[in-house]
Amino acid sequence: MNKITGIELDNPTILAAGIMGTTGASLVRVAKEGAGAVVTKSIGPEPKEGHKNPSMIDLGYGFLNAMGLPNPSYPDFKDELAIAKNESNVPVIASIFGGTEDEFVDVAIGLMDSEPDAFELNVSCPHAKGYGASVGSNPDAVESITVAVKDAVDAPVWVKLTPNVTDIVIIGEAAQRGGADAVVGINTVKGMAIDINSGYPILGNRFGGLSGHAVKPVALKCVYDLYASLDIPIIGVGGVYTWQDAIEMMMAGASAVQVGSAVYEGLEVFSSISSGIKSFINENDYKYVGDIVGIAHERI
Amino acid sequence: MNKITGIELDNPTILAAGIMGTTGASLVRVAKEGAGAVVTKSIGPEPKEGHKNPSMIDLGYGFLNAMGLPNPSYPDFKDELAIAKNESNVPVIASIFGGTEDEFVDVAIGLMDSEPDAFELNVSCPHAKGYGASVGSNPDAVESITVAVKDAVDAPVWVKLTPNVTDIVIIGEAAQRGGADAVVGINTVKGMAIDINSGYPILGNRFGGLSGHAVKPVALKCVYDLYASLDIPIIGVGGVYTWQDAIEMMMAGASAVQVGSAVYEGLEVFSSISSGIKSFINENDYKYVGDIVGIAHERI
Amino acid sequence: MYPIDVKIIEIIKETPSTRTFVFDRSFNEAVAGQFVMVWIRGVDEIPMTLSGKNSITVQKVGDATEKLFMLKEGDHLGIRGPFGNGFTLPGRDEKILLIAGGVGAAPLAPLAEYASSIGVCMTTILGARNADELLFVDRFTPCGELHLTTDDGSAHRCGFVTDVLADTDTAAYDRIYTCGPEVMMKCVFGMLEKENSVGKTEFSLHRYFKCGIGVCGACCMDRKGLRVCRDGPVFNGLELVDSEFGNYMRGPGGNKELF
Amino acid sequence: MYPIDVKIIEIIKETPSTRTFVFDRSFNEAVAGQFVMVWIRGVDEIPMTLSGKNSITVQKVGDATEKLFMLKEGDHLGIRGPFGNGFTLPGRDEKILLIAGGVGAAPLAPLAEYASSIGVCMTTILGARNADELLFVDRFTPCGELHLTTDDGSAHRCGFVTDVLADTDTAAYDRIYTCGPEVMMKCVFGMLEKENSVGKTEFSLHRYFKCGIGVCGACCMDRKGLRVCRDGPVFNGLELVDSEFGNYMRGPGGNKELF
Ligand SMILES: Cc1cc2nc3c(=O)[nH]c(=O)nc-3n(C[C@H](O)[C@H](O)[C@H](O)COP(=O)(O)OP(=O)(O)OC[C@H]3O[C@@H](n4cnc5c(N)ncnc54)[C@H](O)[C@@H]3O)c2cc1C
Ligand SMILES: Cc1cc2nc3c(=O)[nH]c(=O)nc-3n(C[C@H](O)[C@H](O)[C@H](O)COP(=O)(O)OP(=O)(O)OC[C@H]3O[C@@H](n4cnc5c(N)ncnc54)[C@H](O)[C@@H]3O)c2cc1C
Ligand SMILES: Cc1cc2nc3c(=O)[nH]c(=O)nc-3n(C[C@H](O)[C@H](O)[C@H](O)COP(=O)(O)O)c2cc1C
Ligand SMILES: Cc1cc2nc3c(=O)[nH]c(=O)nc-3n(C[C@H](O)[C@H](O)[C@H](O)COP(=O)(O)O)c2cc1C
Ligand code: FES
Ligand code: FES
Repeated sequence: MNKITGIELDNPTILAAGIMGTTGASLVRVAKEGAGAVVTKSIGPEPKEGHKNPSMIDLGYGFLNAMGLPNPSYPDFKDELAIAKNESNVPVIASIFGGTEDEFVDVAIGLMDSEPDAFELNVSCPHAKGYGASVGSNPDAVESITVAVKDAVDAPVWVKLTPNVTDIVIIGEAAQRGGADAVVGINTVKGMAIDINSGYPILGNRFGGLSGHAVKPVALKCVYDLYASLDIPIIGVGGVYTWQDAIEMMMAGASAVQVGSAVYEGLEVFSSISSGIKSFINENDYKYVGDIVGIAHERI
Repeated sequence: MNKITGIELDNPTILAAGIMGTTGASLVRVAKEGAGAVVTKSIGPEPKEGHKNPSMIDLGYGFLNAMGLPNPSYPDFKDELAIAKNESNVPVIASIFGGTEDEFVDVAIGLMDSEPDAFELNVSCPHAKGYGASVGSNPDAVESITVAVKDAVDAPVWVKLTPNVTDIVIIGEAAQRGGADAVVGINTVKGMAIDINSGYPILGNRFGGLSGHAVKPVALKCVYDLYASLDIPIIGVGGVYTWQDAIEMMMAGASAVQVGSAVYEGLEVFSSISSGIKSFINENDYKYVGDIVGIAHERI
Repeated sequence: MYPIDVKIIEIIKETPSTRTFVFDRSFNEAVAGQFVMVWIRGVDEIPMTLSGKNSITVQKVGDATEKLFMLKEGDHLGIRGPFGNGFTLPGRDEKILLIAGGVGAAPLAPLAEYASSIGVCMTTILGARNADELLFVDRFTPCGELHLTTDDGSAHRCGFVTDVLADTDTAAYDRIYTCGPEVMMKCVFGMLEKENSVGKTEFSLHRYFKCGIGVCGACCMDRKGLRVCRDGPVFNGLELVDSEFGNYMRGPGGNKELF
Repeated sequence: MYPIDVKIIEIIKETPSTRTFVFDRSFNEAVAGQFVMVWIRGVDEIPMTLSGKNSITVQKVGDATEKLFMLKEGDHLGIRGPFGNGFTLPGRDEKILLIAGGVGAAPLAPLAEYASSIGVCMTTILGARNADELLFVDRFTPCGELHLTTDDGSAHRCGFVTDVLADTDTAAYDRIYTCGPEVMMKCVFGMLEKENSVGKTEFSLHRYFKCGIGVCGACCMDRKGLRVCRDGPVFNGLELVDSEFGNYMRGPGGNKELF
């Protein structure tokens, strides 16, 4: 049993935001496949259709996506969240976004009826104008949004960080000051791809966010730095495909890992990661999974 | 013939800094293999042995390195630079670094005797304390260093930018204000890797910089953004392995490309990229290679 | 992978509302029922079934398809795929029934041609709004028995494919395949359920696709969370029992849109 | 790839200054002469030739090798590789000559064993500072003719491997292989040059390695810019003509260090 911000997880793998998280049914499916918890698609104050396609391409070594935060808004999503809560048997974390403190608060309060186990504040999406990272690269904004949501709801609040800043620790510290119960890192890394046959940027939004294998080293460094400076738990995300990746992330300082792009490989990824972690802990004389969290910091 | 900051290149492929660039002989070898120009290893004011090994690992989808700017310092390197200049038959760009304006100037002046065709200011290495990116994430420092070197030497000055900042355009604009003749982007992306068998970070320096395939999308976005805002040429670097990658980089806005990690695939990479570019230009009814520079900006 | 550039080498006006775009590039590995993401640069990228190894057949319904219709031979498209699961191909000795409505004939025509090439005995029920809109009559005709219906009776039998199906002994077939408007397929489903034939029937579904590769979740169906782009678009009827099929789908934002 | 974790299952004290570390993991694809990067965690990563499919043989010379000597059976190392080009293996009917000095016997012992296993006729000249330091006498002995020399004459012939070489008719050999201190190899090179035998001789070289994979350029030799880690570490003698070989190498910062 892993406990993070008061939430009990059967295993430390968590479905990342924006992956099969738009409907209650798909969240339930992922939970049944073995995720220790699931995070919903980021939900905002107004319905959004997202960017035009192409919205995601497979690069082989990772993915580029610019979905544009498509979501039905919180009034419509409430029922989906309730389904996830009632049927998944794992903690369900509501990812939310907004352009202002008030919007964040509206969405959080709007979803409270469905009793999410925690909120994850998406202040880090790199390709939605006025939302996400444009908020999340400003430590003051991150702090005040965190304070506002913490005040408004009685649930743990996680803050999801963008790596597209000069120093992620400054943003992490702002979240901590604001009362965040945990930080989650990383969201995608700004990137783009161009079709040389036509000269067109491939994504409908022209640019987007890089995820998958390519960002694991970046995520590890962010988690490592955050762990060195913060007192709250860190949830590691970015390029986790295998139990080895998960162990690596935990050794850098993550108390749990989120899995996004690796869902492409198949939903078995959750059970295969969590059973791999279990074996690793047993075979290496660690007492429990918490023993490995942050140990890279002690290896000098 | 491509002309960049007054320098004539036979083809738009340039050896990136830090790759086979520590000796005159190795620079000559790369030139003979078909590079249109070569950049030296970054040279500093004092001899440096660099970080302990492991200093570079192959991730499959890219590389992590933390060399630590090993270099014999400018007095020792002068002769190597002269060999490169005399025997390579292509423009030779001296990459230099320092912790202060004065150090940059000392190194530049110290190398002038060997008549480099340009200087490339490394204000972007992510893993050398007090050098590189710790300077290069501060726009004022970038501007004043650029001014100082421009004043001190009569040669084009390129400024190499780090992607590890919230907005690379602000740094690019600082370089331009300082009188840079071109900017070069990107240097490596901060990252790390951990050995799960022991918990040790793998690199001797614990963390390092990501290069190769994984960073191409990041480099493209940086080049794209810089092109939209700057008036000086942009030289694209990051994950260029094939002529398709080079074309993509140029469509984003690069006037030429640098090739680093792809040297791992073999030194033929320069001739294969440059001949591929040539065929592409001919087969697609472009008049010359400059026609494609930045065209992604026009495709809306 | 990046979209593959294809040149349109031929445009065939199949019916007043549908055109086939033939590419200079064949997707020989594709199985009938698989789809590609078709990128009309500067406009949108939309899912289309491969109506042949190197073609798509498109019905004009909105923005992107309208832009597609403005393209000429020699123009280019970007293609990602083929993606998803195609139809389970019939064995040599099986008897099969195809039920196609409108542009739903697109994935079934290559299936029919494949089946015919290995000697499978087949019956096709092909329906459309009116005679002009009957798609691929020429492709189905040589493959086996063909029943045509039109909603307005402008040709052949007046009525729906389900009317023909009502007269058909589905027990005589080893496999049934269907594609068409979801309301049509829902009726088919209902009829086959009564005859206990759902388990041998494959339905080719449409949902709103974003990623097209099974990650984003835009195309997930209730109540199992099946991804149409990855777990489908072809589903065995049993997978659809108790699902949203025929009742609603999701819009681009994840909102429910009732049929 | 990340370093592979290996467990040291046996440590053999070969001579007062050298130890063989045997791993629980064999690198069966390795060719004699290839090297691995050996990571002593928390200390350094250094290049070592594989003295067997699952072993390295180390001479204590400084920091990292000293730490290696402090390890015990059951301890672990990280291994990247095998890297570089090994020796050109001899053909069945060829006659070969091996010239090994000190720990330079490490890459030549597996070569000798391979050659012997396919019946190659061979002569080995093995030298060391003194009798105790003669490495792998037991491995070379069963493989063919063996000449031993010691600098101090403490065993067998007093003198250098080059003294034995001077008495040898190199024309009688199809291939010659050598590894040892660079000054020794330089002498060998000079002698073979006079006999026009450089072109059939392979030299296994050492340089300061950083990346070990041919990218950083730390190990480049003048004047051709050959990378010892990637184009070598084994070079045909002709590649070394007119090079820095025997004159100088580069230190970690790229500065010249004269021999
Ligand atoms: C697996 C699959 C195979 C298909 N095969 C064919 C085919 O062979 N021939 C054919 O004519 N049509 C096919 N379609 C439907 C086709 O994708 C839509 O008609 C097309 O996307 C309409 O785009 P539009 O911009 O012209 O319409 P819009 O004006 O955007 O909208 C019209 C309707 O088209 C649908 N649509 C729009 N965008 C998408 C999208 N990204 N993904 C899914 N549906 C969308 C929506 O239901 C929408 O209500 C297929 C759909 C799927 C999912
Ligand atoms: C291809 C190759 C194969 C080798 N095989 C063997 C072998 O089988 N057995 C053996 O005992 N030695 C071998 N060596 C030499 C061995 O790598 C050095 O003895 C070792 O690196 C010394 O490390 P140290 O920290 O103990 O010494 P230090 O105190 O660091 O330095 C002593 C000397 O070792 C050399 N050295 C140090 N670090 C490196 C490095 N990263 N790369 C290359 N040389 C270095 C330098 O010349 C230095 O002057 C090989 C070297 C190379 C290049
Ligand atoms: C298709 C897609 C959609 C995403 N949507 C969201 C989102 O809505 N909110 C969010 O915070 N992160 C979103 N992300 C980011 C992921 O949650 C995750 O942080 C990132 O992809 C890195 O993890 P990965 O390498 O495991 O994918 C999305 C990622 C992808 C690939
Ligand atoms: C081993 C290695 C050493 C490098 N050394 C330097 C350096 O000294 N100065 C510098 O400006 N960039 C240095 N770089 C960065 C490269 O020049 C280049 O910006 C980066 O690797 C991205 O390009 P690539 O993907 O083609 O390798 C180094 C990169 C590598 C891999
Ligand atoms: S469209 Fe993204 S999962 Fe199907
Ligand atoms: S050690 Fe880096 S090129 Fe040889």
